[in-house]
Amino acid sequence: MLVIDGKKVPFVEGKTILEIARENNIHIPTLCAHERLPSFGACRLCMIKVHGVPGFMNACTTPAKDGMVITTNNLEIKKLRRAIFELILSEHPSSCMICAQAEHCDKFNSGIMKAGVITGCNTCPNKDMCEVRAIAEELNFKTIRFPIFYKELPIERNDPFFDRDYNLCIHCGRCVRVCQQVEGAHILVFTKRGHDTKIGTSFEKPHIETDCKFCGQCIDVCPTGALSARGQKWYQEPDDRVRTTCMLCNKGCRFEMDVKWGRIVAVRPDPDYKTLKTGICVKGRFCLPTFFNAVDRIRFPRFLQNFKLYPTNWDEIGSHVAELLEAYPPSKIALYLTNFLTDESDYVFRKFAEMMEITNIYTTVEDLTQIPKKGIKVLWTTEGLPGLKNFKTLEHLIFQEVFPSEGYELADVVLPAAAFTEQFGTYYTQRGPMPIQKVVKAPDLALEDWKIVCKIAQELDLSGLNYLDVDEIEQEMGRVNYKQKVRPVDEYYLKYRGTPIAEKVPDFKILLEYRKNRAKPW
Amino acid sequence: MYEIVEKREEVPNIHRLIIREPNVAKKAKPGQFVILMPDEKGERVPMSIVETKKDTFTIFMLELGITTGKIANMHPGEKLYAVAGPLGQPAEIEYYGNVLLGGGCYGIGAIYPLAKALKAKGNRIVTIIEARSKYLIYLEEKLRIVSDEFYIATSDGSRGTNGHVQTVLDRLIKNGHRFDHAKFIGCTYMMMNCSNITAPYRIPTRVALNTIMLDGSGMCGCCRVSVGGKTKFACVDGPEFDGHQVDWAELMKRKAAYQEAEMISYQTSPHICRALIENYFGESDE
Amino acid sequence: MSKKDSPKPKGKPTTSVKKSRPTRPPRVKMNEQPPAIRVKNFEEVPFGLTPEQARLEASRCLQCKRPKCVEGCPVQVQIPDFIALIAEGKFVEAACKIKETNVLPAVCGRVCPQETQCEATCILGRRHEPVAIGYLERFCADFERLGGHVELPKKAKPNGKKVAIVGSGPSGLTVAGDLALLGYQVTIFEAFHKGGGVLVYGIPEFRLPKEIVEKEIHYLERLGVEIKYNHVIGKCKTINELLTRDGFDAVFIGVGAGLPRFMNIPGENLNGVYSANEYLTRSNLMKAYLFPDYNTPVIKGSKVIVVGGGNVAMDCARTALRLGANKVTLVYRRAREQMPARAEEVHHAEEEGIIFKLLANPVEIIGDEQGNVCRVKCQNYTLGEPDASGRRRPIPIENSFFELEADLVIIAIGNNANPLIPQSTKEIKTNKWGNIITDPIGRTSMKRVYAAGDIVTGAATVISAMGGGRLAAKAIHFDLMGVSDPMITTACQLPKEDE
Amino acid sequence: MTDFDTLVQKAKRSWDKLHAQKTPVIYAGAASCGRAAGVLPVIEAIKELKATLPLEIVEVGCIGPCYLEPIIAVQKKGHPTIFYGNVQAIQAAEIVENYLVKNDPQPDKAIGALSSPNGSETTIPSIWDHPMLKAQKRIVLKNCGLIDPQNIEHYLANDGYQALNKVLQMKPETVIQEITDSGLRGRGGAGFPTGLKWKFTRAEKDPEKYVICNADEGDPGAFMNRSLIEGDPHAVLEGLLIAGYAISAVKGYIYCRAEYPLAIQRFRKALKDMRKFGLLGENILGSDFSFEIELKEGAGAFVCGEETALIASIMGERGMPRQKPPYPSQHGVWGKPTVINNVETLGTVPAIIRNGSKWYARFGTEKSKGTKTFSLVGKIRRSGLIEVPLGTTLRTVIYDIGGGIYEDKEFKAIQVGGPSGGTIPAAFMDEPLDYENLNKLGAIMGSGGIVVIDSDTCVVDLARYFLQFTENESCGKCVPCRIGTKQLLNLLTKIVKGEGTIDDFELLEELAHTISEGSLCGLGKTAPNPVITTLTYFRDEYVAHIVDKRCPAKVCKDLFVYVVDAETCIGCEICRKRCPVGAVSGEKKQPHSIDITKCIKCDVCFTNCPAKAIRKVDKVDVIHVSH
Repeated sequence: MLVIDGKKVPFVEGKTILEIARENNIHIPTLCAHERLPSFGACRLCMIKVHGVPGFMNACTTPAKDGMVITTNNLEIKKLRRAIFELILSEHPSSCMICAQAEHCDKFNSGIMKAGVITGCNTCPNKDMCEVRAIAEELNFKTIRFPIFYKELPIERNDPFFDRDYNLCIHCGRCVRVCQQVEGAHILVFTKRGHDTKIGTSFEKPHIETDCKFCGQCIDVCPTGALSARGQKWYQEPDDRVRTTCMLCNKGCRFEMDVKWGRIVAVRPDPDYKTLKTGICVKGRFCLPTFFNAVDRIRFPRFLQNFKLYPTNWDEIGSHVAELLEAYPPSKIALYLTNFLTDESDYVFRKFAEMMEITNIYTTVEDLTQIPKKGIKVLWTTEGLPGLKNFKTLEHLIFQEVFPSEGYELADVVLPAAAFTEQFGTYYTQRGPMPIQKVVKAPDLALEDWKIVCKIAQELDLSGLNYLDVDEIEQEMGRVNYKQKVRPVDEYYLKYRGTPIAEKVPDFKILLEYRKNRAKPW
Repeated sequence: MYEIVEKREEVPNIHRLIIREPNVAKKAKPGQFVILMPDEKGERVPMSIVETKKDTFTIFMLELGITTGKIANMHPGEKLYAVAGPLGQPAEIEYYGNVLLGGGCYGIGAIYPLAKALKAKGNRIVTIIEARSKYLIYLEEKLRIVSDEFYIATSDGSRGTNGHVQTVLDRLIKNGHRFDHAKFIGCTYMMMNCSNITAPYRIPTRVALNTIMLDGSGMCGCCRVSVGGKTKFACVDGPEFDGHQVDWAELMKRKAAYQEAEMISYQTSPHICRALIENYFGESDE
Repeated sequence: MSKKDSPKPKGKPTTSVKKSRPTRPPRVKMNEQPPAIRVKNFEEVPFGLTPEQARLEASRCLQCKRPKCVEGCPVQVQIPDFIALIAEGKFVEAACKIKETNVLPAVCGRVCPQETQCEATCILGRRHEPVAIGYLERFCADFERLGGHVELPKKAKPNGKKVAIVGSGPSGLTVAGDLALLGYQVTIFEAFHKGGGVLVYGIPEFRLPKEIVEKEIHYLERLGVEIKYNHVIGKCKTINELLTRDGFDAVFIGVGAGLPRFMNIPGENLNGVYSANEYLTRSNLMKAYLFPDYNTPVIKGSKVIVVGGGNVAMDCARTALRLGANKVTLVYRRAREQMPARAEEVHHAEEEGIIFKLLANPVEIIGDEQGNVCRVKCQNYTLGEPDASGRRRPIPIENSFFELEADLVIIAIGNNANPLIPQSTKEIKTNKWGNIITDPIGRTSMKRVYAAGDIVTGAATVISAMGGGRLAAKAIHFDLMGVSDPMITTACQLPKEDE
Repeated sequence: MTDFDTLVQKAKRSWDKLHAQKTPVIYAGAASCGRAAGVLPVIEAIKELKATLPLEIVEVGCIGPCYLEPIIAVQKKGHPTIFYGNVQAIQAAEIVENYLVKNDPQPDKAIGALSSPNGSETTIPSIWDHPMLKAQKRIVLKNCGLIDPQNIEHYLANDGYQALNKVLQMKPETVIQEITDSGLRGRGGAGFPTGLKWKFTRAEKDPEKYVICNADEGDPGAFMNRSLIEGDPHAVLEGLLIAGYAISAVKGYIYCRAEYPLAIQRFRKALKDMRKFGLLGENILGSDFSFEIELKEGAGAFVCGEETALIASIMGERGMPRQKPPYPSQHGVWGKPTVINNVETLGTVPAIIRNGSKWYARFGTEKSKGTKTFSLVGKIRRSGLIEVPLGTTLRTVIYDIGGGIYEDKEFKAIQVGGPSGGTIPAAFMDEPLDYENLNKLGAIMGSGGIVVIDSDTCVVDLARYFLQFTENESCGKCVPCRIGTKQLLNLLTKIVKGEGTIDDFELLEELAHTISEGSLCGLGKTAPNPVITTLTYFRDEYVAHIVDKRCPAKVCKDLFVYVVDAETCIGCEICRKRCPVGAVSGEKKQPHSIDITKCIKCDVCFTNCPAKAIRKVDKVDVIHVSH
C-alpha cells in the first residue's frame, strides 16, 4: 500500500512510482517519459518528495516500495518544477508562449503556419499536439527570466521523408530510446556534450547514409515539432482516424490512418496491435499518402475514339466491354489477376471467369507468354504489364487499374479501380486473413474490383454475381470454403499493381537510387 | 533572364535574394514590388523591392508557404520562372521633418529603401524594428546608418524592448516624441495597431498592405481593399495607403481566405529533400 | 497489337451513308461527353469529327459561286475552298487554306459564334441546316496539329521595320501573324507568364485546351515573332520608350478589357466573392482545378451564384460545376433572349444542370463573422423600354426581394478597359469608359500607335478582336510602307483619312 | 614453505642486496610530475657519469613535495642515502660526484638523509623530519618514492601481498567485517563506508559479481591517485584482489583516465608481473580463488568519474549517468552486482588487513577514520602531495606542512573538492578536515584537492572558472545540469563584466538550488557548490561586483583600468616598449600614461615595472559610466 498525496493506492511489485500514479490517475507532469519506452529521467519534471528520503526523487525511474508516503505537489516541488521548466523554455523558441499578444496574433495572422524554420509556436506544425506547450499552459507560464539561447542549428532537410529541426529538441531522448531499445537500429544517438549536446546520427551523417529503416517511430514519440514527416505534419487535427491492414505486401501490418479533407494525410502503426513490436515499413508509413493522393489517378471509365480515350459513365462502358467479350470465344479471352486484389475481388473474378468459361487466368508476367501461343485476342488486365506491344495477336485490351501504368496507352477500354484504402474486404497475409477497412472515398467513379466485375456481369446478364456488399461475398466464400493463399509479394516489392511507387513518390525514388547496391534498401 | 545571382538565409525564414532583371533594376522606385513565380506550377507572389543595382535588384523574402518554400529551395545560378515588375505606385517620398519608420519581419527589409530615400530628402528618421526574438533581427547595421534614432523590440524580450513596434511607438509618443509622418510595413496586425496609435495624434500614416495578389496589373481585383469606404486595388492603386482609412478587419479576413488551401497544398504536394538532390544526383531532375 | 479496324464501328453509330444525291444528309451531330461525366472533369466536351464524318459534312456544301458565308466571317476565311479540299480528303491542304487568312483556326473552330456569322449567312441554311463550318474548321486544324506537319506560308523578305505589340490576345496575335508574313520584325510584350490573353486566362480548358493555344503561339514564333513574357507595358516600359528608346516604328495595343466591373453593392469584398476575371484566371491560367499539384488555390463553393449572362458567365458557371459545386445558379437581370452568350453555350450550361434565375439581380451580399459569403439578397426585375443598344432596359420591382444561399459569388458583368496604358501615356485619348478612341481601322490619337480588340470596342468576342486586328495590321502596313496591298484588302476598301 | 613465502624470501634478498651493494645507486623520482619538472635530463646527465664512475640508476615514484621536484637520492655503501631537491641537469653530475668521490654531501643542497643500516652518521637531518613530511602519516603512500614501481619484488619485499595471503586464509565475511570495523570510507568523494558497500554487494544473489577500481580522477589539478598508481601500483591491485575475494567477484576492472599514460603503463607492467608470479588468473597463490583484471582507458569525460556513467563507459555506451536506485551494488556493469571503489580506498585496504582494523581506526576522527591524501596547490609555499590523518586542522596543513602563503600574501580561502567542492574562508582555519565538517561548511571532501587562494584571487571569477568546467563537462542528459549550468555561467559572466543587476542575487540563489536539487547525478548536484559557498562566505565581493561595479581583487578585467602613478614612475620606458598595443605614451625620464581605450589589460606593464608605479584602479572611479 502506498500513499500518494493522501490517497491510498495498491502497491504493485516492479512498477515505478509514475506508473502506479498514472494507473490511479494521479497527474504528474512529464516530458521524457513515454508508456512504450523504458524510463530515462532526463527532464526532471516528475520530481516528487518521498517522506524519509532527503531531497527529491524523480517518479519515472524510482521503483515503488511498499509503504512509501509520497507528495507530488507541495509548494516546494511546484517551485522546483517551474524553475526546471523555465530552463527548458529558455532553450526553446518559445517567444510565442510568453508573448502578450499571442491570442490576437493567432486570430489574425492566418498564414504563418508553414514557415521553413520554426521560430515560435505560431509557425510550428506541432502547435496543437505539443507536450511542452501543454505543460506551459498547465503551469500558466507568462515570463522567462533567463535569456533565450536559440541554438541556431541548421534544419536537416537532406533526407527523404524527414524534416529535423533540432532547435526545438528538448533532449528527452525518446527518439534515441525507441530507435535503440524498440527498433534496435541504433541510428539516433546523443552526440557532443554539455550545452551543445545534440541528438543526431553519429558523425552527423544523413539518415540515408546510415542503416535507418525510415520506420518513423522516432517521429511518433517526439513530444515537440523537432522530428516531423515532411508530407504529414500540417493538417493539425485529423477529421477521422481509421485503422486498416496494409496490402502493399503480404506481411499484414496494421495501420492507423489520419484522414483530412477527404484524403489520407498520415499513417502510423496501429497502437493497439501489440504483436507488431517494430514499426511499419517506409512504403506504408511515408509513401502511401503521397502515392494514393497522386494527381494522375484513373477517375473515369474511358473508351477509345479518334486516337483519344474519352471519359464516359459506367452504363456506356459496361455495354462496351460486354460487346467486346461477346464478340470473341472464351478461349480467345484472357484475364490477368494482380496479387493486389482483395480476397473478395479475387474470388468474384475467378467465379466470373468460370461462368464465362474463360480458362486463361494469368497471375505472373511469365504467364503472358501463353498469349501468342493461344492466340489470345482480348486481354482484361487488372495490372499494368510490360511489353504488351509485342503480342501481335492481341486486338483489345481492357485496362482495369488505379494508375495509368504500363500498357495504358494501348487500352481500348479503361476501368477505374479503387485502391485498398478505398474499399472494405479481407486480405490473406502471413498473419492469416486480415480485415481491410475503407478509409476514404474512391476518386470520382472508381469502383472496387469486384463491383466492376458485377457491373460487367449484369450487362452480360449472368446471374449470381450481383452482390450488395463484401459480407455477402465473404459468406459465400465461407460456404464454398474457398481457400485463399498468401500472395507472393514480399516487403521489398517496389510496385503497387502496375505502378512503381517510386514513380509517384520522389523521395522514395531517391531512397532507392541511393541504396541501390544494398541488399535491402531499408 | 530572372537568374538568381545570390541567395542567403539572413535569419531563419528570411532569404536575401539578388535577381538579375534589367527592367526592374532600372525603373524600380522605393515602395514598388515585383511578382515572382518559382516554376510553372507556383503561385504569383508579390515581393517588395529593397535595393536596385545596375541590372539586378534585391528582395528579402519571408519563407511562409509552398511557393516561397520553392524559391527558398532554389540555388544561386538557377532561374526563376517569371519576374514581373516594377509594379504598384512608388511610396510618397517628400520632406516631412520627423519621420517614423516601423518594420516587422519581412518589413525590416522593406522599410530600408524608404529610409534611404527619406534620409536623402533631409528627413530626421526614427526607425523601430520588431522580431520574435533577437536571432531574427537582420539588416541592423544598414538601418542604423540611415536612422537618427533606432529602436528594437522583440516579443520574447531577448533584445531591446519586450513587445512590438506599437509598444515602443506608444512609449516614444508618451514621452514627447513628435512625428510629422509615419510609415509602417510588416504583419497586418502590427500595422493596424500602429495606425490606431498614430490616429489620435493625427500623424499622417502610410502602410504598405500585403494583400493576396494574383496578376499584379489590376485586371483581377483579387487584391481589393476598402480604403476610406472606397474599394481600391492594392496592386495598381497601392500598395501604400493611408493607415487611418484602411478597413483592417476586412483586410485581415480577406488574407485568411485561403488558410485551409495553403495547408492542403503544403501537406499534399510531394516534398523532395533538398541538399540530397545536389550532392547525389547533380541538379534536381524535377 | 495491330490496331486494325474492329468488326464493329466504335462509339455511337452514325446513320448509314446513302449515296443518293437528292436526300441531303442531315447536319452532323458531334459526339460529346455525357453531361453527368463532363461536369466532373476539365477535358474537352465535344470529341471532334472523325475523318468520315468530316468528309460527309463537307459533301453537303453547295460550293456557291458568290459565297455569302465568307462575308459573314470577320477575317474572310475562304470557306468554300477549304470545304472542297476536305471533301476530297486533302485535309492538310484545307488547313493551310484556312491559315492563309486565319492565324488561329483551332481556336476559332472552338470559340467562334459561327451560328451568328458564317453559318448564319450559309445559303444551304435557308431551307436545310447550314453546313457545320465551325466543326470542319476545327477538324482541319486538329488534324494538321495532331499530324504534326504545319507548313509555314512563304514570308516576305524583312522590310527593316520593327513593330511592338502590347498584349498577346487574339487581336495581338492576328496583327503579329499578318505583319510577320509582310516581313516586319515583330515583338510581342505580354504581361502574364503565358501568351494568349483571354484565350489562356479567360476561356476554360474544357472549351479551349491550353495546349492548342501554346501550339498556335509556337507557330507564330516559328514565323519569326519574338514574345517577351512578364512585361507589363506601362510599368516596366512605357509606350513612349518603345517608340523612342527601343526603336520601334509602330506600336499596336491589344491589351483587352482588363478591369473587372463590380456592382458596388454592400458585401462585395467578402471572401468568396470573385470577379469573373479572378475566378477564371485562377482556374484557367494558374490551373487551380489541378490544385494542389498546381499551387494557386481557388475557393470551390458548393452553392454558387454567377451574376451575369454573357459567355464569361457561362464559363464561370460551368467551371464552378467542374470544381465540385452541387448547385450553380445564374442570376441575370434581363430575360433569356437578351443573354449575350452563344446559344450553344447556354444550351450546354442548361444540359449540365445550371439553374437560370432570370430577371433578377443581387442587391446585397451577406457574410458570416469570418468574412465568408453565406447569403445573397436579390431583387426581381421586369423589362422596360429598349435602351440605346436596342436591348430592353431592366427595371427593379419594388420590395420584391428574395435570398439565395451561397458560399461563392462570381460577378461576371463585363470588364472595363484596363487603365494602365492610358494612365502611363497621356497622348492616347480614351472615352468616358476608358476605351481607346480609334478611327475605323485602328489608328489611335497618338502618332504611330494603333489599337484594336476589347480595349477599343469594350468586351466583345474573340473573332471581332481578330477582325479589328486584321484592320489595324493593314493600317500599320499602309502608314509605314505607304502600300495598300491588294492581296490583303480584297474584302474591304480602305476608308479615306477622315481622322 | 608455501610458494608465496619463497617469493617473498627471494624478493627480500634482492631488496637487501640492492641496499647493501657496493656500487652506488641513484634513486630518481620519475613519476609524471618529476618528468614534468625535468628529471629525465637529470637521469641522462647521471648516465654519462657511468662511463667514469660505476653506479646504478633506479626510477622510483614521487615522494610528495612538488615544489622540490626533480628529486634524486644518492645511496653510497657505508654512508647514509642523501636526498637532493630541485636538481638541475647541469649540476646533477657534480652533486653525485661530490658525494661519491669527494664524499662531500653538500648539506646546503640536501633536503634530507636516510640512514643506511651500518652506515656512518651524518649531520643532515632525516628526510622524514623535513617540515613537509614530518606531520604526515604515510600509510597508503608508504612505498611511494622509495620502491621501483615497475619491480614487483620491491613491493613484495616491503610487506607486498602479505594482506592478500592473509585474506586467502580468512572467510570473505570476516574480511568485510575487518574493513567495516576499520571505519574506512570511500576516498573518491562521497565517503560511503567501504565495508557497507562490500556487504550489500556480497548479499546479492547473482553469483556473477564485479569489482571496479575508479581511476578516472577528473578534478582539474588533482593528482593524488596518479601519484599513488605511478608510485605503488601493486598496493592498489592488491586492494582490488582483496575486494574481489571479499565479495567473491569473478572479474575486476580498472577504469583509468586516458590522460594518465604513465599510470596505465605502470598498471600494465604490474598486471604482467602479477600473472608471472601467480598472483592473478586461476587459483591465485594456490588457493581456489581465481580472479581476472581488465584495464579500461577512459575517453576524457569528467562525468565518467560518476559510478553509473563509468559503468556505461565500460560497457561501450555513451558515458551518461543513470538514476539511482537501483544502485550499482544491485545492478552494476553488465547488469550484475558491482563494487566501485576509488584508487586510494583500494590502496589503503592492504595496510588495514596487515595491521588490523583497530590499528587503522586509531587514526582520524570519531566518524572519519584513517588518513587521506590531499594535493596542496595554489598560492602555497610548499606545494605537493601529502597524507594526513583525517581531522588534521587546516592550520597545520597550510602552515606546518604547507609552509604558509606564497610571498607571505594574506591567506584568503581554500577551494577544496575540485569543481564540485566549495570555497572555505581563512576564518575556518582551525576546523578539522573531515567528511562531516567539510559538508557542514558547504564543501565536500571530494578527491582531496586543496587549492589555496590569497587576496589576489577574485572568488567570483574562481566560481565562474569552476562553473565553466562543469558546464563544459556536463553529459547533457538532464535539464537542470545541461541548461542550468549554462544559465548560471551566463549570469556569472554578466556579473564579472559588470552588467549584473540587483535581482541577479535572488536568481543566482534560486538557480543554484534548482540545479543541485533537480540534477540526476553527482556532477549536477554539486556543480553549484562553488557559487553557493562563495555567495555565503564572500557576499561582500558579489555586492562589490554587482552594485559598485568594482572587483576588490582586481582580476575581473572589465571592472578596473591600469593607471601610471606619476610620482613613482621613473620614466624607464620599459612599459612603453613592452606594451603590445602601444597604449603607453611618454618621454624618456618623464612620467608615462596609459590610454585606457587601447589598453587590452594584458598585465605586461604591471609585472615588468621596476618601480612598481602601475596601479590597478576601479573603472568606476576613473570613468563616470552611467549604467
